[in-house]
This record gives sequence, structure tokens and C-alpha cells, in this order.
Amino acid sequence: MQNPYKPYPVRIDKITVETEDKNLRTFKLVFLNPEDEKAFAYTPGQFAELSLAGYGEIPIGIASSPTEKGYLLFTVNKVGSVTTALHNMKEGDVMGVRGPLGNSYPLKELEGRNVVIIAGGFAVTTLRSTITWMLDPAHRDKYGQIIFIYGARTPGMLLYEEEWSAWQKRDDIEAYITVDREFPGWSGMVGFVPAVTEQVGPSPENASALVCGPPIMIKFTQPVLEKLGFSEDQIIMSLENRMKCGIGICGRCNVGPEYVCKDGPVFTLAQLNRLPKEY
Amino acid sequence: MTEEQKKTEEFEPKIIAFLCNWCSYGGADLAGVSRLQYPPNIRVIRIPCTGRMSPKFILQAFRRGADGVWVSGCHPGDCHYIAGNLYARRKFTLLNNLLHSVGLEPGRLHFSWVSSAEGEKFATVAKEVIAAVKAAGPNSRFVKSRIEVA
Amino acid sequence: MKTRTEKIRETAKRLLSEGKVDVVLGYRAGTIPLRTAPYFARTVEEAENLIWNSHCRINLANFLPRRQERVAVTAKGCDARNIVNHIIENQIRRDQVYIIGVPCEGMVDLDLVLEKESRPIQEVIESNGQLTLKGPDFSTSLDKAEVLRQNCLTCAHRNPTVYDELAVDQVPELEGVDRYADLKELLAKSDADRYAYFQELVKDCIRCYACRDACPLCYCQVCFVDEAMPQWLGKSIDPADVMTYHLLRAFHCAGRCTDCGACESACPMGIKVRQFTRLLEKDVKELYGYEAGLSLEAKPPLTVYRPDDPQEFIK
Amino acid sequence: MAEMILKKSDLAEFVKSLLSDYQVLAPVKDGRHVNFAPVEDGEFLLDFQNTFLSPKHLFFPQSEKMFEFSTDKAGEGAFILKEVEKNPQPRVIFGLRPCDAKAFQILDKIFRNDQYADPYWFNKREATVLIGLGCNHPCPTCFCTSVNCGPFHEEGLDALAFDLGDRLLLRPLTEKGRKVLDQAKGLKPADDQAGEKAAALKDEAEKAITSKVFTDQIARRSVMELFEAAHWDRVHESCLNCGTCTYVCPTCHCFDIQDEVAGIVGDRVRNWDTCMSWLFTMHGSGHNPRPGKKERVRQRFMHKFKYIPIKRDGEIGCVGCGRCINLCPVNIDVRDVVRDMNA
Repeated sequence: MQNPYKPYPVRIDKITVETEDKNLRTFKLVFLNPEDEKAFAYTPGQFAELSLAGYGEIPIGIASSPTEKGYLLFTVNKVGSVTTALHNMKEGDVMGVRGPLGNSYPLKELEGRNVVIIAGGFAVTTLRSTITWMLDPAHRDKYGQIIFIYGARTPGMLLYEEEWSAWQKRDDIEAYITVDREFPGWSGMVGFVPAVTEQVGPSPENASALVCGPPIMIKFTQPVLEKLGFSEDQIIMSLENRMKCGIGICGRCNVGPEYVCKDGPVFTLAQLNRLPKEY
Repeated sequence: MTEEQKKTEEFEPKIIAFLCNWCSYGGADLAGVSRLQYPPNIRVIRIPCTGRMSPKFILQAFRRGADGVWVSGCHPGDCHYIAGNLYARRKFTLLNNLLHSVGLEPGRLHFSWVSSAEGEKFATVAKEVIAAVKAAGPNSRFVKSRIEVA
Repeated sequence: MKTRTEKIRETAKRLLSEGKVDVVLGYRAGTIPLRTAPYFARTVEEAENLIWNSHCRINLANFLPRRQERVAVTAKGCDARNIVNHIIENQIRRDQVYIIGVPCEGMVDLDLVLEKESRPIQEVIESNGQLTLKGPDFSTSLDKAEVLRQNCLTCAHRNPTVYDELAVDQVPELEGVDRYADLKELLAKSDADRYAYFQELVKDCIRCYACRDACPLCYCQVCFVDEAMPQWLGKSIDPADVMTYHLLRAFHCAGRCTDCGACESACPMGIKVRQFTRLLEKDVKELYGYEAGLSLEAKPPLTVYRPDDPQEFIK
Repeated sequence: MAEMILKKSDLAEFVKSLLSDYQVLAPVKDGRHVNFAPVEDGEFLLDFQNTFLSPKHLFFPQSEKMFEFSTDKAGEGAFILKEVEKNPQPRVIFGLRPCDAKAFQILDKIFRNDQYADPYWFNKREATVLIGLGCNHPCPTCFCTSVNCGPFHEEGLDALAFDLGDRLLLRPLTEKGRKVLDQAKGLKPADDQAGEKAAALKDEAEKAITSKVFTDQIARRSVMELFEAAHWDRVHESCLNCGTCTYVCPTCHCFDIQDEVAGIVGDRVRNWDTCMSWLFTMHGSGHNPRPGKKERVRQRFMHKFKYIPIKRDGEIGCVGCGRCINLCPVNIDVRDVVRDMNA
């Protein structure tokens, strides 16, 4: 019997400090056994349990895209005991990755449609994966217009500057990057994500919106999308809850009958409206 | 020399000392500066005041394998925060009794008042503590060992 | 003479109908024999469900912290002491709580009853100090005095000391009881024996924390067992962790415990967890002359000191 | 293979004949309580109500090692988890109550979903043969007949025993059960009379269960209708949020995974956890999706009576054993809660 609790051993290849407060770091992980990489076949929107022997596991969205071969990227905020231990690790250290876990963004169903991607703060990780995947030459033709709206509190808190600045230069994606207020040296957009979304005004026509961000951003973005004409089926969100097993057994991430870890983390707003707000 | 004595002789205990910043830590410093010798079994953790001591710290030290714990602060009346050590004294009394009642061996848990001028006393008490813990032998009570489950 | 139940209902109805309190906290009958449940009566009709019998083991003071409304509580001697504790510790205001004192003749130890009668009991009748347990094909009579909880047998304050009214007349306090006779015997043993005794005592612990959760003193927002940075104790069934839990739980009750026995009554495994708290209760009384919850004025022993407090053990 | 008869005086012979291939567990008095323990002869109980604790710990111990690892950086393979060798011994559990067997069957469905199977549950589960013992005298708190179970329910069992007084009727139910009964000594083919008596016992026991609840309205109502019902505002009031009900429950299965380190070796351990705990759902950010007693109490009952049925083909996550009713320190009676949910 395959043991679904057993992590693949990986080596930390590179650690990138992402934000000015140094609380967010991106870990580039390389499998110790090359065959494990094949077994770890994932799609954007999925997550994995990062496993630190002696500290435990944490569920983190996969920030890299399957089109980026040879490594996995995870961007981790330092909050609890496992993430703190992870932040204290060094390049070359060995840890574990268990997954891929959960469902993914409905990339198949999105084919032929316009895609609006709205992200706030460090919830952008799996959306980075999604955009990278969609922009890959092998996939770009399958999707219509791609609009990316991304905001953070300050310019220094924006993740993946290299990626989004490259996307801003492309003509096959509209990237709107915003920060909460004016900052010296910031020449981009200013304003909260919901306001910028309203300003950009994406058409709901043959479109779906992928929304991921802090609860407060979701709370105010949802009405904007509804005003623009997006139905609850067209709004797709990714949840997070405290998790342990990641495989739909241990019971703590339940939202109603759904296991966020296995049936989610991606749900349409239509699905969420039929569930208790226990997330 | 009997077997028992030999064991005690060879045994080098780990002792965690919680020292108050203003008095006993200074006392330890003075003992060092004065080149007073005492065996190196003591690991010092500096605390702001004995009033800061929580029973959690002491239990945690034993749980993690300390053979002895020593808490030391300012003499009554000398507390930097006026009465921290006097409040602490009541807590220590109750905790000391509780731990001994539930079976902590004599000689494992020590309390003292050592001022920053008492380098001599610090070294003396350190020797006493170490001798007592050595006499008690390696600690197995309240110690967490590798988990034994199915 | 009216029964305690009748008096309590009467008082509750009066308080509710006069608008003196928003809720009366008492007990309702259990859905199965030998049990009661804490009950929140908010209307005169609901007050009809209040009862009093020998199975009111849970300490109702436990439900007071962080309550906003005005609340009346039916309180045994120990419950009242715990309410006093809460008032001293600013968990509830004196003017917010109306204490209906219920002088108490002791509560029955459920485990002890079930030990004496293990067949399925369908009905319990209590009268004249006798419990009659009835099953489909049996009827057993027990002397209530034989099956009282140990803390009730040695109770020093059966009558509430602080109250707004008494439901019934005071009962005589017990006399000539040595609360700590068994502890003294235990403490006379060797440290190895005591260690073995306490290890054995908690060996069945399943870490459900019912003892903590039933205890009125345990109202911390975050209990030390849930703290993660640092994690003070592991969460697996491990003897050192289980013991650390019980020691720290007990220590947190030092100088506050009224020996109400709620912890022990709540324990599903029948562990005598009071053995830990009683050690501290005994010391607090002997060393600092303090018994928790007897007066609103007295300062709890760990919040004060005397320059000449005993310190023989300090070098 | 047909039904067999085992005289109680031959129980020791029966048990001994299995010992070469199996460890045999049966109900024995353990201090004040009855629990399962290894036996080597006929010295065990047949006239008990039920074991004090649910026997789920036989397959799902409160603490179980999953992996071990070294934290010695100097050594080889540091920080890489290694599976702990598990070769569960073949076991026969004799005298299991039908409700607890039904609970195992529910847990089988929970520990295996369309993608994953839990090796720790199944390695022990599959190595075990369950011989149940029907309840001739159900307790007043039993309500198994209301939740797709009963005093002589057969689901989850490999064989079922009927206590006919001085002898037992053994009914094999699965291949595994047949194999054990084939091997066992002391058995004789059953006569018609025994079968009739067994049927009568079953009938009588089912009638003796007067405690009833209904779940038809729960099944009909939507998650949100049940979730938002007003009665939840009262149920939790007396709850202490201790873990007693979940730990004694035969179907509660939520667990936590913890790393325990001692020196330079460590173990990844899984432990029972409880939805009654504040920490259970607490996010690292400080946000708690189930912040209060009301949400936590509601979760437990909704999980058992609505969520599990939705996810596991209508199977109710309760078998009516009554342990939580007997052990709840504040007498929260699951039957009352279900009545409220179904009202």
C-alpha cells in the first residue's frame, strides 16, 4: 500500500527573500530522487505539505508551474513554529514535500474563456503558477483575454516582481499591479484591489474570475464582481483552513461536508454559498 | 570505592540555573572575574527577576532531561523590582513542595538568594548544588524519553 | 417544608419576573439517572425545569467568566467560593451576579454508585438519605453517606459564605474532619513510592482535558497545553507529558482551588485528579492560612507576601 | 459453512485452538471497566454491557508512530522520514458488540476515499477477524436501531455469536470468519432449535430498545438549513468543550500529526484530536473558523448526522452505542440533539 503520509525528500536549492519585512521567503526545492519529480505531477492551484522533521508539516500552495521543470517553488509567510523553523533553514538543507494535494483551478473548463485573475498580498502564489502555466506557449492559445489584478499594502510587499514586470511588458496579458497608497518611487497604480477591479471593469462575457486574497479583500471584491455581472458560477476561489493529513481523512479542515484539503481548496462561489462560512 | 560511589563519581550532571539578572547573574559574573573555581555542570539561563520564573520553566528543564535545576535571585528586600522575589518565594515554596510530594528526589531542585556582591557565595552554592545533584544521580523522573507507542 | 427544588424554582421565577436578572443558572434533570445538566433558565416557564438533587456535581461558577448579562446562580458552598474567586479575579462583577446559596449535604460520586451497582439503572429515588436504584429486574438501596464524593465527605464549607439569599436554612458544618489524613499518610512514604503512586494515578489519562474544562479556575483564553511557541508538552500519550500536564494544571489552581471536585467528577476515566490540587490546597492553608473564596476582601496568597514567609529550603 | 454451536464450557478449547495463528482478544475486567485484552483461555466476559472505551483504539491507537527520523546532521539520511516497520499480528477479536463493528465499517469508508487509503488503519484492520457478540440485554442508553444498526447487526463482522445461555451459536458472515471457525476446535453443527432461539433473542433485544430517534428530516434538509437552526444556540450552553465524547466515540476519527524529538532521534506520531478543542481549527494567522463552543458543538453533530451521510452514501456517523451519553460530564444527550435537528 502506498503511504500517502510519506513525504518525498527534497533539498532546498535556493531561498529568496520576497518582501521588505523579510517575512516572506520563496523556497526553491529540488527532489533528491529524480523519479519522485515524475510522481509529483501537479496542476496549478494544488498545494503540498512541506515537512520539517522535528517540527511538523504545513500546507502551502505550489507557486511554481508544472511548465517549470526540475524544481518546485513555495512562498512561505513566517507565522508559526513550522514556518519559523523553515525560515531558519539554509540552502542545501534537506526537508520533505508531500503531495500534490487538493484539486486545482479548473484549467480545462477555462479553455476558450477569458480569465480574470485577482490576487491580494501573498495569496498570489498559486495564481503565479496558473498565469505561468497559461502563458506557456503550449497553452496560451487555449485561453482568451487574461487580465491580472494584483495588489499589496506597499511596493515592498509585492511578491514576484520579476514575473509581473515581465508580464506587464507582454501584450497577451493585461497586468494591473497596485499598492494601497502612494509611495515614493512607485509609479504604478494606487488603490485597493476591489477599487482597481471596478476601474479595470473586466467584462463577465465568457469570462471567469479567479480570486485569492485575504478575507477582507474577498469581502469587498465579491460585490464588485457581482456588480460587473459575474455570476456565482463564474467566481472561483481558493480556501485555506488548518490541515494535517491533506488527504481528506483527519477531519479538521471540513467546511460542511467538504474537505478543503481534498475536495478543495478551489471552490466556485456557487459551491461556497451552499456551505457554512467556517473558513 | 563502591560501585554506587563510582557511578556518582563519573556522572557529570546537567544542571540548569535560572539566575536573576540583577543579583545572582552578577554573582556568577563576580565569581568568574574573581577566578573562583566550581565544576562546569551548570548551564545558565538569565531571567529578569525570580518573579518571572514560571513553574513551566522548571518542569520543562526536567522534561528535557536536566538532572538538576537551580533558581537564584536577589536577597529578600534587595529585589530590583522591589518585591518580585518575595512573590516568587511563595510560588517556589508551593512548587518545591508539590514536586517533592509527587516524587521528585531530594537534591534535584535548588533555590538560593545570591547578591551580585557574593561571588564567593555563588561558587559555594554552585558546588553544593552540583554535589547534591551528583549524589542524586542521573534523573529519570519527569523526563521525557523517546516516545513509546505502537 | 419546601424542597430545595421548589425553593429554587420560586426564587428563580421571582428574579426573572421582577427583571432582576436575565438568566438563572442552575441544573435541570438529567436525561439518564444519576446525572444533571447545567441549565440556563431565561424565562419563568424555563425556571420550572430547574431542580436540585444529589447529582449537581458540576460547578456552575465555571460558566460565569466573560458573561455580559446579569445572572443568578444556584450555588453550593464550593460554587459560591468559586464565584467569590471570580469576583476577586475580575471575571465577573459582584453587582452582576446574584448568588442563590444552596446549603449542601454533599453530592454523590457517580463512579462509586456504578461500582456498587453495575446493572443498567433506569430510575433513582432519593429520600431520607437513601438512594434507591431501580432497574428492569432489581432494586438496590444505598446509603447516600456511603457514596458521597470524597471532597464532600471532608467538606469544610457546606454553607455558602457569600450569597444574596439562601434557598433553604443552613446545614450544620461537619466537625472533626481531617481533610488531609490520607495525604499525610502518602507524604510519609519514600519519594520513590510517591513517584510510583502519582504515575499510577494518571496512567489511564486520555488527555481529554475534562478536568481542566470543568474547573471554574481554568478560564485562560489560551491554556498552556495549547501553546505552540514554545510547546510546553507533547500531545501524545506519554507519561512525562501527562504528568507535566497534571502538575501544571494543579499549580495554576494553587491558592484558588476550593476542592469543589468538579475536575474529578468530570473525568471519564475516574482519575483522582484532586490528589494534585489537594497537595497545594493543604500547603496554602498550612503555610499562608488561606482558604480560597471565603471572603471578597482577603487577598489570594500568591498575590501577596509577608517579609517573614517561610524559606527554609532556600540557600 | 453453516452455523455452529460452541458450548461455553468449550470456550477455552476454542480460544486455544486459535492461538497458533492469532492473538485472541476478548472483553475482560480491567480495574473498574471492561476492555479488550489478550486472552489465552476461556477466562473472559460474555455478560457485560459494552466495553468502557470504544475498541477503535485496536486499529487506531490514541498515539501511533507513523515515521521515524534522525536529526543528526552528521549522520546519513538526516531529516528524511523512514517508515516504521509495521507487521500487525493476525488477531481475532471475540465478543465485539455489533455497534462497534458497524463503527469499524463506517471508519473503513472514512479511512479510504476515492484517492487515498490510510495504511495505518488498514494494516491492522485487515489482519483482524471480528467475531461479534449480539446484545441480549441492551442498555437504556442504546439507540442503535435508530441509526442503521441493531443489537444483532452483522455489518462489519466476520462472524456473529448469539448467547443462548450455556452455549453460543456462531454464525459465519465472511470468508475470513469461515476460515477462523474452520480452524477452531470445540464447535459442532447447529441444530434448528438453536437457530430459532437465536432469532427469538434478536427479536426480543430489538424490542427492548425503546430509545428512538429519527433522522428522516435531517436527511431531507439542506446543510445550511440544519446549520442555521435556532436550537444550536442552546445546546452548547452547558458544554465544557472537553474531548470526552469524541475520545470515547467509536466513530470519531479526527487526528493530529505531531513530531516528537528526543535527542537526535524523532518520531512523527499521530494522535487522536477533538473538534471540541479551540486549537483544532485555529489558523496560524490567529483566525479561527470555529471560534466558539456553539460552532464546535454544532460541528460534532453535523459531522455525524449530516456531513458523513452526504459524503459516505447515506451512512450515519453514529452507531447508537450511548457511550457519550453515559460519560458526558454535563449530560449533553446526543438523542436530544438529534431530535432537535430532526424536529
